Amino acid sequence: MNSMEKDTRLIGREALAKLFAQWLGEGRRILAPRRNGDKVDFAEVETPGEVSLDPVQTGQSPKGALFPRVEELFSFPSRDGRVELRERDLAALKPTVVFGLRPCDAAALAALAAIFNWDSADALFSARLAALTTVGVACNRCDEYCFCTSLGGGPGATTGSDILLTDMGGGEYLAEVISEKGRQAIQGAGTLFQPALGKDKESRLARVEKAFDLDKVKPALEALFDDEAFWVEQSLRCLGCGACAYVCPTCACFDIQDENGRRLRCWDSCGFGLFTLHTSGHNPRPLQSQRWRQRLMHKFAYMPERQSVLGCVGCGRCSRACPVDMNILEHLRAVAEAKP
Amino acid sequence: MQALRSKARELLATKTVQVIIGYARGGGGRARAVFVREAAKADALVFDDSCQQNLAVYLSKPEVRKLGKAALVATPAALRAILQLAAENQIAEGELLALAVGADDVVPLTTFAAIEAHVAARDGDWSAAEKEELHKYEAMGLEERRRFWEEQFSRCLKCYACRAACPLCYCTRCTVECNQPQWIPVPAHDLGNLEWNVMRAMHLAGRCVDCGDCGRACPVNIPLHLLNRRLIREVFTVFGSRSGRSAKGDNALSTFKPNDPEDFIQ
Amino acid sequence: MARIGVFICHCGENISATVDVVKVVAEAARIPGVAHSVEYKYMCSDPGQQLVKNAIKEKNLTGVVVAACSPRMHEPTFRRACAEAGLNPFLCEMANIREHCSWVHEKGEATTQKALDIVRTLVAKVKKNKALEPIKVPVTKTALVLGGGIAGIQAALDIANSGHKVILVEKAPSIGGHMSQLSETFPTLDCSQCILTPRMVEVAQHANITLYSYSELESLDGFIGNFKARIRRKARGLDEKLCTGCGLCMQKCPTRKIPSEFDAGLGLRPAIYVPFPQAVPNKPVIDREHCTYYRTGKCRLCEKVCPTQAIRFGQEDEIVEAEVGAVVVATGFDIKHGDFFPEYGYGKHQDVIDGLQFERLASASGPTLGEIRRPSDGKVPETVVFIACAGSRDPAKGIEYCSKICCMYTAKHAMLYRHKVHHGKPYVFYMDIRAGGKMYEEFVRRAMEEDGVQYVRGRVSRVYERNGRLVVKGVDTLLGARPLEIEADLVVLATAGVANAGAEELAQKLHVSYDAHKFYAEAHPKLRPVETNTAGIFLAGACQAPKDIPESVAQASGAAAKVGALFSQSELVREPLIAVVDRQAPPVYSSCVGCFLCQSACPYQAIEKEEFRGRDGQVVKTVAKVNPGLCQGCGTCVAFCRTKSIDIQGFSHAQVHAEVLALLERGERDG
Amino acid sequence: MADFNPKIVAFVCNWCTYAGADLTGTSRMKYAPQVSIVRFPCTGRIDFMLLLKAFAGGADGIIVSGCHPNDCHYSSGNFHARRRWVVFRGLMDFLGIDVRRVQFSWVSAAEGAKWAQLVNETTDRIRRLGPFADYQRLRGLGVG
Repeated sequence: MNSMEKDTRLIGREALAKLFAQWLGEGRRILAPRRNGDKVDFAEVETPGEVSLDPVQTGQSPKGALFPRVEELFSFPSRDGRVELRERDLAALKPTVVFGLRPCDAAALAALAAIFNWDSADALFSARLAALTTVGVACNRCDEYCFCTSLGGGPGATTGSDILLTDMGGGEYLAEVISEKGRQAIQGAGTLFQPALGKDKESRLARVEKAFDLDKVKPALEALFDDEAFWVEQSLRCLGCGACAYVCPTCACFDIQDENGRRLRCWDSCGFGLFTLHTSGHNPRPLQSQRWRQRLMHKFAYMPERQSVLGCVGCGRCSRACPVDMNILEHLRAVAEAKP
Repeated sequence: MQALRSKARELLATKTVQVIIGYARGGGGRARAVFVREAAKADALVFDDSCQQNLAVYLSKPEVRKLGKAALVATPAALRAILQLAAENQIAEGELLALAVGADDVVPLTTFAAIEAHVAARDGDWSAAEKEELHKYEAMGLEERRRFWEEQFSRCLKCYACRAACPLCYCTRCTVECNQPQWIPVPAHDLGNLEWNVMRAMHLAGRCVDCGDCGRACPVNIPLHLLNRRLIREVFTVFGSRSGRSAKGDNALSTFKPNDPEDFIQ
Repeated sequence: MARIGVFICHCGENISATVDVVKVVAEAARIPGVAHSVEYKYMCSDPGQQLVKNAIKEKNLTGVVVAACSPRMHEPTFRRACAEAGLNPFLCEMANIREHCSWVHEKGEATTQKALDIVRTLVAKVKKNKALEPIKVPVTKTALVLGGGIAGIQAALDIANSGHKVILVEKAPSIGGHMSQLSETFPTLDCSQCILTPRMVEVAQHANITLYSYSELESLDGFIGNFKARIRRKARGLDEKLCTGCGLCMQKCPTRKIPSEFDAGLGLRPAIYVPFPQAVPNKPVIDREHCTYYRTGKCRLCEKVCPTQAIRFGQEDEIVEAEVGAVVVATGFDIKHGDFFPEYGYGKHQDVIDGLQFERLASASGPTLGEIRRPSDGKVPETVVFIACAGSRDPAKGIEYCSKICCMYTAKHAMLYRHKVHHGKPYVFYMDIRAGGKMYEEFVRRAMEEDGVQYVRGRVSRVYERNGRLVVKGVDTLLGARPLEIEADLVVLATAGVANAGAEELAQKLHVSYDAHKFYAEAHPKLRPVETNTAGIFLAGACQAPKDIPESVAQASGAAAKVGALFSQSELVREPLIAVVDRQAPPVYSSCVGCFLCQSACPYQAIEKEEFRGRDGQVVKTVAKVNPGLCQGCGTCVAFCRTKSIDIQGFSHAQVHAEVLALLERGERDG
Repeated sequence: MADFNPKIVAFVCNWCTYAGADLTGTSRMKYAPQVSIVRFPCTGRIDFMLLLKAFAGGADGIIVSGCHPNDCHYSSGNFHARRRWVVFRGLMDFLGIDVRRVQFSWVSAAEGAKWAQLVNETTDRIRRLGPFADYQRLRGLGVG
């Protein structure tokens, strides 16, 4: 991000509706938290009225905008034994505004990009990212599962957001325009905004207490690697499903499947027994305890080492989604405090 | 609860069992599974209405089996799961005992016969609310029902939490993991999701013990237990058999009667 | 990469008249993996087969699809041809484009397209076929014959005479069966016992036959060539080796008024008895239900009088185990008794009897020493009414079938009655006369014409008592449905022949199938009439359906010939189309989780448990294993297995999956 | 819908229905050509997953047919299949899938005429129901 002076303004609810209309008019689709039954998740919306910002967090992260559950990488239709290769038309990807993502989710984009563009750039991911504008909404509230502050983030952090809104009450949002993409998103909409005039978002932000010392986690993990008893104890309850990985904003494991002449990329999870199963029948991580260790090691040791970014943003989704109440915060505390 | 804790202390102190698989207080008022191995830690055990998870699911987990003989704090569904697991050769007599927790007592059930008797004595029909829930969907028109499930399954992430939470999904290789041939598409697209959920329901027909953990585990709230319930009723009304009632019971779908109904067959 | 050869047959014009064969050849050549696609007028002819063989060698084919008639017709032909050309025969499949296509659809594009669909499907399948080797199993050359009636006797003798060991099991104290109860036999009227008893004696004396009378099959495990039978030898209450059959015990036994089973309830026997004087073996049994000692703890008179001290009150049933290679089931039949015929007063009037009872009345060894005297008062009946089809051919009674033997024995009964009571008046009510058989029609004619038996075509509605006589109310349909009433002294019902009471239980022990009437099912109604669907188990006599003596004997000899053919081989070669459970390297061993729900699904008890042990000798995993000798290849376990650990060779997951996908591929391309 | 040619897959057992369909052929009875047969040793072998595969592959209707009760070549495979189909139908209906798209039948080796009739009736029924678009559409859904 290039250095620029802080651009802070105010926008009201009605103006926001006009902004939505403008985005739609520009051919963008808007993804925002929308209520469906008792769940709120990112879905296509057309007006701010459809957006539900009540919950602390959506059930699922917005990562699907960049890394869909299932996506076609290319296709290879065959006819009479002749195979034709059809690349994906990246120009046809629809420009997208993700509205209402929390600062932790916005921060997660860097982790995702670090994986996908690690050694060679992933063309499809990068094209989706280029077409994406993020309009975050700072957190007024948090719950016991939130721990962004322990990982260097915060309820009002601007990293990863092109624009960050803070609900100032009374139907007003403080809008911080952070990036060039953010500026482009409101181009021509200047009249919709008011000057901020010394308004400060800090008082509106949730208080997320620091829960552990991050500096201790990576060395502790490395020291604990061979401590089988520790990992068994930590993961006894874990059933080995993929709920945590699939709601996680940074988990980027994927599988490749060919179906009906299409090469598909779909989500996968290191929590599954099959994830590391070799063709020979050998499985280097046959036990759930080893897979749980892998989950923590990958996010808090391997990614910082290889990609210089944490694989976790403290959103707490995995803990909320876990059917057996595995709370990652507790486990990180246990790691930080462990005496191997 | 006190009865449970003192029973647990006794079982551990006398080395009758090596571990109590029970419930402890978790986050946000939830209960969570706990594995108590020392008498001194028995006070962590709780039992109330929040204790719904079918703990029998842990009987198939290698790390838990390694802990030694277990006493399992059992809801009625967990007792049924134990019987069904026994009927399917997954656990043997004497490998565990079940602790059936009552209003202010706890009944240790040490044999499958005792569990069978306990289950039989308390066996009942679904509650009015449960019946109503199933009826609500059956009362829909065919097309309405199709749309309903299409929307539900479109949200499925294929995270397999339903499978992981199910005490009867102990297979070490699930059909969905068979790739020669690939029976079920791996991706969580709409077709793959439908096939996955149909397969799971079919594979639980005549085996499901109706704990509801599949629906509870689902992170996107698909009411999966309804599929199983529908088939539980089918199996019971048509074949007269109910799973999880006997440690030696034959499975409804691997047995038959020559005069089973066949009015749908031309 | 697969190199599949597709061979498309014109079948003269049978296929080419409606299917554009040339087009199918061209289209088939474009299917990925097809290396060779040709047509021929008659692919099954020698030159046609040569075409296949040459192509296999020249084109180095890895699989063959012959698109022609039904595999049920020529699959063996082409598989043999492939084998001769060095290609494993199980890499050959037939695409049925005749019975399932050219013959059932009109000429046109749709029919040609369907033929191509079928070819494509089979090409997809054959690509997934695996080379299979036939299964070889050893043969134990001992036969087990169940039932010592005429069928069982005949089968046992035939097998024994061809040099093989036989174990003959009879549940009654003596062999002989129903035939030993008969007076004389149609159509020759020779004495039944006179022709039967020499055979019975031959059985007893045959060096190759082990006779277990008063015994029943407890269980049968194993498979063709390798059965293990457990036989319960019921306690006779005496030491057979010591007993000389002198009969003193029977004479002295104080309990004497027990209805004799042999005399169909018309005679009496003591509690220690042989069923009839010519019994084989001629050793009594103690009827524990009626014996005074067993009932009261006192008596033991037989024990006191026995000159060889052979009586053993404390004797218990004994289980004998035997290994056998084949089983002949000759357990016979029964007739309907009891309250099945309330309208005929059966069971109510003593003088309404069934055919077997009449046999005993007419038999020289029977309770009346061959004089026809009615049971109620011993009077010689002046008028006897015989009612044919009592229960048979009567859907209302649940027996739709014809019992087959009744027409003939009813004619015989009427004739015998007339021979013994010259002035007697026999009437026969019948529906149709079914006298198909050598000299049968002539026999019935003789009854009518020479012996003056009055045949009335019509059914009897009621039999009731009036002034001490039985009134038979019927109708004569040949005289304009005129109602008819006959006052009779004796009424004989030709009751339906039915399966034995224990037929179903035995079928389950044997794992053979049976029909709705519990008669055992032959493997094919025309072409495999003496085999069951369980390999190595054969049928003889009336356990399959009601039969007369010559038919039973013929079938018994047929079954014996099948056993002989089986025993002429030192090992059996079977098609390897059976189920197998997956095996992997430790520590997985198998993807099977050992739920064993497949066990109850298997109709053949072919699924066994296999334990894997770790280095310390502890069982680490128990998984399913298919016994290749028992498995018949139905695949029910395969569809049932959740982990897809069981697969069936020849119809494997990969094969059927590929077929279904290929079948619908056309739509894919069009869409 | 009159010109709609449905795709129908028939899963049949080798011993009864396959042979029955052979008899239809040898008797030269005509029937609708939209049905294609896949041969199995026994109805007991027919995995419900194959029905799903057929629908996913574009089948508009399915016939499953085997030996009459008590006629099973393997004595009880059809009885097991019958139970499986009871449950499968219950589930299909609950999911809002029209069970009329799957026709179960017993056709013996002697019932060549019944086979022809079964195919014709099923073809007519599926033609009236129209393409199974609801199912086929699923193939394209949910891929980003």
